Amino acid sequence: MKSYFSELFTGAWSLILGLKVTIKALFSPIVTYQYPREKLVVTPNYRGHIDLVKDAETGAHKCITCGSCMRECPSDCIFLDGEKREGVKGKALTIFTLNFTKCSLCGACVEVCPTDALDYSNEYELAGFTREEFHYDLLKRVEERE
Amino acid sequence: MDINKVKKQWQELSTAVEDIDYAVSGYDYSVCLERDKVRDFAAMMLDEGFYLVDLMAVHVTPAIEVVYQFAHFETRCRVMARAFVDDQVEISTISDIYQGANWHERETRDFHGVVFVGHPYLEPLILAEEDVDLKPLLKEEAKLQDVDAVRRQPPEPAPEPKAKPEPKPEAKPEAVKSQEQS
Amino acid sequence: MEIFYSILPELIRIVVCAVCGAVIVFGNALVMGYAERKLAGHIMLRPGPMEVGPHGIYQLVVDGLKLMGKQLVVPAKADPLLFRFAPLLAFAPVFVPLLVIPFSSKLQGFDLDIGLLVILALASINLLAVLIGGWSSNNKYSLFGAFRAVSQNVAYEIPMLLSLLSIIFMTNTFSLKAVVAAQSPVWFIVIQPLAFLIYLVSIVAETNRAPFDLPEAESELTAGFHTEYSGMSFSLFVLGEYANMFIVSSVATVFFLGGSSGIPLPYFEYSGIIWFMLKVYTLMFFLVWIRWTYPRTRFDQLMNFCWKYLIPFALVNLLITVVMVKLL
Amino acid sequence: MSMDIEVLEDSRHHRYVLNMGPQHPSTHGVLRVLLELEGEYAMELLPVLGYGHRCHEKIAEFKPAKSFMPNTARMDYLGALIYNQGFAQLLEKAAGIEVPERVEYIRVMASELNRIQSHLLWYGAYLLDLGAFTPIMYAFDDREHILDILEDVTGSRLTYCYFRVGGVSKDIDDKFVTSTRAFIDRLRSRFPMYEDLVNGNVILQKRLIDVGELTPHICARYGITGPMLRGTGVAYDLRRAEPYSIYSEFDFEIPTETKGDCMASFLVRFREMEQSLRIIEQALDRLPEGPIMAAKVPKKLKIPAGDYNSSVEAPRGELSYYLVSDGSDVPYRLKVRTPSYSNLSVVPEMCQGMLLSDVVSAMGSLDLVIPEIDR
Repeated sequence: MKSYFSELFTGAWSLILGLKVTIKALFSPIVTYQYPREKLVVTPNYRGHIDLVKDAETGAHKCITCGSCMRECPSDCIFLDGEKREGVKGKALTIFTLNFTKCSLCGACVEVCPTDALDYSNEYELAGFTREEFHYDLLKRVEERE
Repeated sequence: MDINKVKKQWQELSTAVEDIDYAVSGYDYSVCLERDKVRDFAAMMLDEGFYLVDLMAVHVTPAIEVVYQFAHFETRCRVMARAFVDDQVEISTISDIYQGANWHERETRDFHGVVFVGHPYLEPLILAEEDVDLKPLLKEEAKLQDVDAVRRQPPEPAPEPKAKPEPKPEAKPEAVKSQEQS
Repeated sequence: MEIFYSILPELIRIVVCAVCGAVIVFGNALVMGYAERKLAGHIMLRPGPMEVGPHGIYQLVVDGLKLMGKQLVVPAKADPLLFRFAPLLAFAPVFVPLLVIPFSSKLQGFDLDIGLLVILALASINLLAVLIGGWSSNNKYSLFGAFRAVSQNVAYEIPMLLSLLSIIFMTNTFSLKAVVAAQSPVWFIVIQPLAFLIYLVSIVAETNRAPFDLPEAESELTAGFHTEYSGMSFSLFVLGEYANMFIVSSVATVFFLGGSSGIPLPYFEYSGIIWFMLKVYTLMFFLVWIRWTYPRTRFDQLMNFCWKYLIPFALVNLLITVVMVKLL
Repeated sequence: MSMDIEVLEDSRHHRYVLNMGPQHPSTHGVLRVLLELEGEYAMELLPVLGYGHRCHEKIAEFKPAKSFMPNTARMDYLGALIYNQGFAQLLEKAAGIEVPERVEYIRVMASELNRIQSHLLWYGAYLLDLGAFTPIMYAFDDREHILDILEDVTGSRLTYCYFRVGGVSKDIDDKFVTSTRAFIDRLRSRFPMYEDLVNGNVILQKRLIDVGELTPHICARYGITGPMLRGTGVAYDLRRAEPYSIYSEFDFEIPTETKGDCMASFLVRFREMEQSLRIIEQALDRLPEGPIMAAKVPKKLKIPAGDYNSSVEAPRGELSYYLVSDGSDVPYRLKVRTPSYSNLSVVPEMCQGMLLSDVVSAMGSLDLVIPEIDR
């Protein structure tokens, strides 16, 4: 009999405690952001898809077409090729594509690059209607960039 | 758990009991079993309070090797027990002793086609029903290795202590007929 | 013709009451739908609907339009007639109880002698609709929901009635107006706090809301009895639920919180209705508040709570009331 | 699948089969459970797996071992760093690479943050299973802080690929230290709120106490590890039992309960968050300076022939990688022993004769992550 009533009262008290928590929350400021209208600042360390780095001095990319990234990539999503050109040491980059649909963002390509020619972009709003939208031509992107 | 007592029991049941260096391999004992002793071994391990960590198969020649991994809740004692399947790719089940083996055996059946005799419900678990005969983890002829090739090689040049392995792994002269792709 | 003229005022009265009832039902659903989502949002530290209109106030209108535009899917093996009939049955009876509720001393459709009985009888029809809807869907989850709803509602009607009965013993009438009138010095919540608590718990179960929302328990039964319903037929169930919430809260207001009585507001003759609505919506806020606070109970625990706690307490309360009424 | 529903219903007339999943709100992903019900009592259960099978073990046999690192994060998306840790450790052991001390500290802190994050998500999702909608938002509010901290370091929010063989990919900075300290204080101050809202709640206690009781013997037979095992009173935590990394240097408790029911594993998980905070705090205090990459990590990581095992304590229990090498840089066989796989296999025995509602709460207490089961 005693436990019958004590259970009732402790139970009721625990329920009141719960109500206290939620009523406090009801009058607390909200913590969410209305996403497309308000945007959070994304950390500069965010690892988006890779991009070729634009050299501040020369205004060109730093890739020497060694192909390490292509070999290192576990998912075979990088393809690059170059050709021999007059006046350029080694090979000049002619094509550098990233198939982002297969990329797992592991960062192996960035780390293996001997000239630090690759870096992560900060883009995170990635949505598209076709797979082809995610086949990036990085060479074109670096040329178009400011 | 008295490890010496347990080891004695292992020796009775198995063909070889090997002490392994935990710092290098991550487990303590390796036990090689005849396939008809697997059930006795499992029953003995359950009596001693071991739990079944994992059950898997490795495709090597001469036959597929089934590896049972046990560990103990109270003391650090991680055991790998190995047994080869017979010509019919069969081995007896331990799923009535360790019920947790039930799904592991079904999975091994999926991936390697090992038939666990006496299993109550040996149907595809991870793979779809139509892939019964797929056996995806069986090696193709070119990649298949002999069982000795995947065993730990004795250090050849100088008998170094195993606890402090050479930090340069390439330096170790492993006479392995490796046919890996580059 | 003379007969016509003699019943004309009565006819007009019926039409006006029906229109008012419809306005209350739909208006209440809009208000509650919005309030519930907004309150739930703020309890969870998020803003709730924000996109359609300032602070999302048109959200419910948009939702209503969307639901109306949706296809009414009838599952292949469902009973098509009953499947379509169930939402109507859930929704139609909610108008009648509104006629007998005294919103203020003057605002009342009909002051029936059996006012309470009308409300209780018609409120129970909703249960039948849930059963028919769940059964005719030909879905095991729906069927579970329906079964749970029936046993839960039947069980919880007993403490609910017993708690109201103790008021009835004190007032000797089923007329809601008379019950309100009987609370002129003190509200019955002061005299009968236990009955009020029992009634409050029972109406949570009666309206199938969390923590007693077992008939629709989405984590167990996906959506319970309305798993297979889509579009307007689904929203009729929701409308019915909100209307039922309104009715049971009104009954609580009438029986325990003094109905429309309150301090008369200056310059406004019908201040009663404001007090009445304030009390009703306070109770409904409480229902929303507990819904977003507690986990769901288990079925046997729900029944145990009813039989082990609510009914004994209600009976004891009734007994004490009867003795006191006889003595005083 | 192979259990024919019609036949089953025919043969036992009074029973019928309820198909729960693969799309069911409380199976947390693509798990399917066939329940044979009598009334609302589940008399027999048959989990059906494999909807999310992605051939991870097969993939591992086709590329250099260290390229498998991103795959580990995809197995258990909630404990990605701990899966990273296990795999990195496996290769370091096998190739004999010494890891700098700072790396170990960073790994421990990141792993423990990851563990708290996983437990917080479980906490919210479990209460969602039990019908409480609000706690998940509070838990996510806290979890968001961890994700922000880890995003700043690792660059991703969920499927981290942060650890490398021999080190980590990026060093931590002062921002990490300050924001982690701030988070520790914040979460500590939130625990009483959780206690009030959830843990003490009578409805929750009634739902969890005496539901799905396990014993250490059942755990041994099924290979159940992690908080469920600790709920039965066995203080078995691989961070203590087989101290890997630098866990032996930290002072922390292994929370245990004795009853082995859902409430026990619930409380164990809840208290583990507190203990993880303690570990992080100690690691922050002692964080040494140093390199974040081992000095000599060969580019082509050849693994000496033999077999290697690496076991770590994942949020859900014991995670073991077993690698068989033939001496090349590509694993000959890699087997991943995932905790949820063994934990879920107890369901047919644990849930027998339970009410449907209890099946939901018992399965929720397993803290299932289906991709880790299907691999």
